[in-house]
Amino acid sequence: MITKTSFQGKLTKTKDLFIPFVVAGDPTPELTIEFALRLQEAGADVLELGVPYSDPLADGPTIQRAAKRALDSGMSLRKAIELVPQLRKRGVEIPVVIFTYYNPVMQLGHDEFFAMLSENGAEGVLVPDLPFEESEDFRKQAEENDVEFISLVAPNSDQRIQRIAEKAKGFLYCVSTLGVTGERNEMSKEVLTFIEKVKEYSPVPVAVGFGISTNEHVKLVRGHADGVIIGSKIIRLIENELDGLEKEQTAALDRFTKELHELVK
Amino acid sequence: MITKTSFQGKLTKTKDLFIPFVVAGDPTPELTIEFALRLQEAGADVLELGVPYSDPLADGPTIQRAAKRALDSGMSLRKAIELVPQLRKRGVEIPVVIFTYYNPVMQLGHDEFFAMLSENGAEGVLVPDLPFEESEDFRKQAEENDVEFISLVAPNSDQRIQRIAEKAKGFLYCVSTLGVTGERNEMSKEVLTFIEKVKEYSPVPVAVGFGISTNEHVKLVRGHADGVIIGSKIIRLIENELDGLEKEQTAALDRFTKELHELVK
Amino acid sequence: GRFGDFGGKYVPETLMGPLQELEDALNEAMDDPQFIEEYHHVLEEYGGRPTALSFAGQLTKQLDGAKIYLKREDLNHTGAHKLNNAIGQALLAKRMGKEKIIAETGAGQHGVASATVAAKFGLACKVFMGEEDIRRQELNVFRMKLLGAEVIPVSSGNGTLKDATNEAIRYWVANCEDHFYLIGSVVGPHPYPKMVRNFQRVIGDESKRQFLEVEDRLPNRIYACVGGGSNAMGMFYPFLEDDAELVGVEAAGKGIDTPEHAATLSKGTPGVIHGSLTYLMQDENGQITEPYSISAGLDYPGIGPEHAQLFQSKRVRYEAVTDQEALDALKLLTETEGIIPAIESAHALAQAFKEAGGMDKEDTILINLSGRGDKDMATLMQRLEEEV
Amino acid sequence: GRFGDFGGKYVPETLMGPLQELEDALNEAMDDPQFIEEYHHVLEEYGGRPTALSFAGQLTKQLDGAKIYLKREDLNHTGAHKLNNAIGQALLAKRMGKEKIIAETGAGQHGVASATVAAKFGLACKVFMGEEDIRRQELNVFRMKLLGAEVIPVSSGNGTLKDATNEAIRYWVANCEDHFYLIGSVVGPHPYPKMVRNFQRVIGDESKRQFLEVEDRLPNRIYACVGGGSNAMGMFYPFLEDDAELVGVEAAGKGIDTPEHAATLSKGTPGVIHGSLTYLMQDENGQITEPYSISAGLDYPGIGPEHAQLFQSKRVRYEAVTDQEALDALKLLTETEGIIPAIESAHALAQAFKEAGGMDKEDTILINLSGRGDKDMATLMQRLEEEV
Repeated sequence: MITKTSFQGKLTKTKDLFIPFVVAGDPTPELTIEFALRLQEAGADVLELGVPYSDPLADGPTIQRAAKRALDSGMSLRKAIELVPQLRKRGVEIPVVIFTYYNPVMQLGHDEFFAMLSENGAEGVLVPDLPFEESEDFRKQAEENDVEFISLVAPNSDQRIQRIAEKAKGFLYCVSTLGVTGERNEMSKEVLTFIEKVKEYSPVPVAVGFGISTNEHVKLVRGHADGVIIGSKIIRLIENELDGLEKEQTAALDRFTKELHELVK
Repeated sequence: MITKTSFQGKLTKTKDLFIPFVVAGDPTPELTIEFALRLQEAGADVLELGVPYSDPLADGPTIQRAAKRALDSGMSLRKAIELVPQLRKRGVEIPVVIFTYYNPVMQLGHDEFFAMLSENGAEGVLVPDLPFEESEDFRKQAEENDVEFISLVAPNSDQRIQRIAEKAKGFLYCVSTLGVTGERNEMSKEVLTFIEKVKEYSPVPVAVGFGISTNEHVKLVRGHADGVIIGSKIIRLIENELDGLEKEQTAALDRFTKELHELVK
Repeated sequence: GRFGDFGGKYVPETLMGPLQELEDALNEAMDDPQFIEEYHHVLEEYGGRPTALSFAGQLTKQLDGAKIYLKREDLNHTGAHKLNNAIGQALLAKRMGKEKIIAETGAGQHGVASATVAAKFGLACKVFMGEEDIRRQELNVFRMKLLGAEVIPVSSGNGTLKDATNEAIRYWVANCEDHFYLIGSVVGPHPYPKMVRNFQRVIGDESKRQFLEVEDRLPNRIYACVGGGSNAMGMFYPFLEDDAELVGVEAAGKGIDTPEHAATLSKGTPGVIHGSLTYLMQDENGQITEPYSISAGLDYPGIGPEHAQLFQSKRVRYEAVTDQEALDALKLLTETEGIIPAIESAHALAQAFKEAGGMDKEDTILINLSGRGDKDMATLMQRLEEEV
Repeated sequence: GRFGDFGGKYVPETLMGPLQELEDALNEAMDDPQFIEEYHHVLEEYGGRPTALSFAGQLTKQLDGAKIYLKREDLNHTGAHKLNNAIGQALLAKRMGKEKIIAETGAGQHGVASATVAAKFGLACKVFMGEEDIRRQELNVFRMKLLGAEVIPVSSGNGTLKDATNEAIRYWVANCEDHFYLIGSVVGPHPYPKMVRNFQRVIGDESKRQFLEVEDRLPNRIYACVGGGSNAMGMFYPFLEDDAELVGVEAAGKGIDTPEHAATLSKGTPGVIHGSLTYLMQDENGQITEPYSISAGLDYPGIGPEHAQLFQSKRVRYEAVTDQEALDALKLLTETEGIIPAIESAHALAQAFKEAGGMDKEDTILINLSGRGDKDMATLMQRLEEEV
């Protein structure tokens, strides 16, 4: 079904995608760049760059903590977008998706927002609280600006799945389970049926996120979906090194990389 | 108007009556006898022997305190009546009026109560919360037992004054002022008009009580009424000697006597 | 001024005049349709009447017996039936030209009701309250002050309701010319018990009408708690001539076989308290004793003289319920119906709950929910914190 | 799902299904006369409606201007208008077959209302409450537990209402299949603002009928306080097509020129909060900021989207009143009318009192007294103890 490349041609793969999520500025903007490099090294195909928000409705405690650390470091939507050229400069080549709640975008203004994305070279955008029905104008503007607007479908999206999937751009974010982001012990079997259904309609790769936190999960999902999105687990790996990062950065980053490889091997 | 002697013939005087009030058992039964003797010595014509009560509605703080001391010393209605023969034995010859709230009398029973009065030789009874309208049977029984039932009239008794006064026995207790018992600085001039009115109807001496606390009050009232009733002030004189009574009883009693003479001279 | 052997005016002579004045004014007022209309108007427009009659469906199901209805006096302004009476007496005070009212209070509910009507009708208000109660009921003291009332601490006796009442009466004796004494229950000298009952019978009158509307018959049994007894008299009075079985519930405190209870009819004897001949708790010398109940509103050593008569004539059955039984009933009502009752009212509930299961499913029970439990939260937290 | 530019469903995809399910069920229910009848039956038989419309005679006299009437939502069971909505949603939850409800609460009033209806209708109830609020509102926490609800402490953010709401939404996302989220105000994603307004419009509908009965005309001005804005929407909605001037009163806290206020319309800007596009308090980066008001019920950084529309269209005038002005108004009402209002409601009073004197004596004012002040006693004691 997958017919075309995306992200301004930068994503050519349509299988076995690894899409990690980090929060810009967690714990500092500089370290976000380091993590991005390690993630790319570990095979990341797209980077979700999260913008920290005061009221992250869709996120569990792990990402809430990361957002708090990032806000404390002074991060904002504007600064997160401006981090993209710095990522490029340091060698991050994979497409970057700006992940942000809607309110900061609204305050910036749609025009300014898309102008900034273009100017700074971000290839995609994901707004977790801007569902299909509320996003028509926004999607149009994204398309006009050649920015991929990432849509989400959930197990209870029901008859809306087709509608959402058919219009998907970049990749389709398949929420594996009801609930907020966060690690989970079990992946339900039903999620596989759900993925199959989504794939029927999606013109773009179907990536699965929410709760993917072990190598077993990764392997299970890979067998059915076109990609995995990993957020909370990666943030937890970062969190584990927070002390280390202050003392011996390289060693800490190496430990992070090792754990990361274990996760996505 | 005053036509007959009363209190089983023991009160022959009908003018210049001095009627003190003490609480039986304040601070001890033994001392009550001592005080009674001193009062008689100072010219008392009738002794009001108060029975301490838990809820003395008509009394101010001074008599409330006395009642508490007396209750603490184990006093009761029965014991108060039984104190009368002891008073006699020690030389108290003036008529004794048992002053008691109604509830203890009710618990003892009217028959038993009057039998005890007769047996112990108390000549009168005053029940401050048994007004004229509630006391018909009780008054009848008092009369049958040759016990003087002391009635009260107040400045606001209005048209009831005549009715009450006409049936008065022993002496008529004229409440000088609205309020509970207790010392007061001023005696109102209106009280004198009120006394005159009461005297018109009363077949027995009219004595004035409530608030009489200085020699000036005493002299003022004497000029118009047939007698004065002094309660709180006397209890206060006792109260002043409470410490002294424990250490040097005779000296304390002498001080009490001296003050008493000043009061009623 | 009598209910059979009970009632009367056992007061100092100085109060006989004011009581007569009150009685005359009361009789005149109760015969004046305009007064009655104003009284009902204020109850409705200000107090929130009629109060609801609620069917307790979940509770009925759980107890699996008679159908249980609740008369919702907790929905009155200020949270209890006390306001009905306070409104009536305040209107009467105004009619009599008295610009100052005095009131006694124990836990503070009647004090708050009195301070409320005083504010509403522009009257000065002094509330007598025992020092011990002031300490225990800090919030209600503040509430009264906020309403503009002066709270007079009473240190005599044990500093509780009985003493506050004594002191209020004493103050009234001295100031009866321009003060109206607003008694909070069906106690005190005539005409208070009758007056307060008449200002509370709106509870029973309304209940009767509402019950007939819903059930097209009268309840088989009616329960009300009894301290002084005003909510019970108000509820029972309009049903006295009917077939309904009436049950008054006293506070058994820690048990009527212990010294710590307030079960005046169950364990007391006739005597005189606060100007009225009735049942009371006293020792062998006729000294009034201090009652005990977890409920500050039932913690009174006397009882309205009309209850004494209804007890003697057996028209009303009186039962006693312990602290623990009342608390259990409070919890049950809260969990099944979402209504936190006053601990006073929970006594009536407890007795009804004991009996409901043994009754036929076609039978009906009416319980007077005399007040809401908000005022009891501190007590409940202390007693129930570990259980919830 | 829009009120002009405002409203909408700005929620994670996972909630779109549940919101549609809710909307379908709601539409069906509101078209079902039996549902409407049951809702009104419970409001009356259980909640105590209709609430009184009280003429504030003493107050009118003192302010010497327009005639002041109070809509007495304080007389509702549990003490505020919150119950109207909780009853409506609980009935809907039952109709949808959801046996578990969740609710957010700040000061605890909506939590208590939710726990109350949960008990009444036999539903399980989880109340999300910020840790800081739990500490400040110990009594309401206990009350909810007594009613059988589980209180879930929320430590994210500052541990206040905003965070409790976030957490309730998050919990709902994960448990939407068998849980009904009972939102306490006219906020949140569509259809909540409309649903809650419809469950609260009984305030305005009743007021209109009652006012016409008494005055044979409509009020010139109507005041209501606005936090999330449910009591105001409920009051205003039936009057939107009429001539009455409508005034919504926000909390100016320590002053709208200080950073400590909760005047969302006066000082906020459009944005998205809790799933709805509306006015809110935020910084230049679009991060939501923490509001402040002495009143825990007005202490919310957003406002119902319908208010945003009414603000934009100027159909409603919005004013802001400081803590101190609200406290002064609270005292004045208490002293003149014997009604201690909630501090929330005192904001509406304060604005009305400012304006009443300047109005014609033939003019009339209607103020929505959204709740009673009992819950605020601790705050009032702290602030007013020295003054009373």
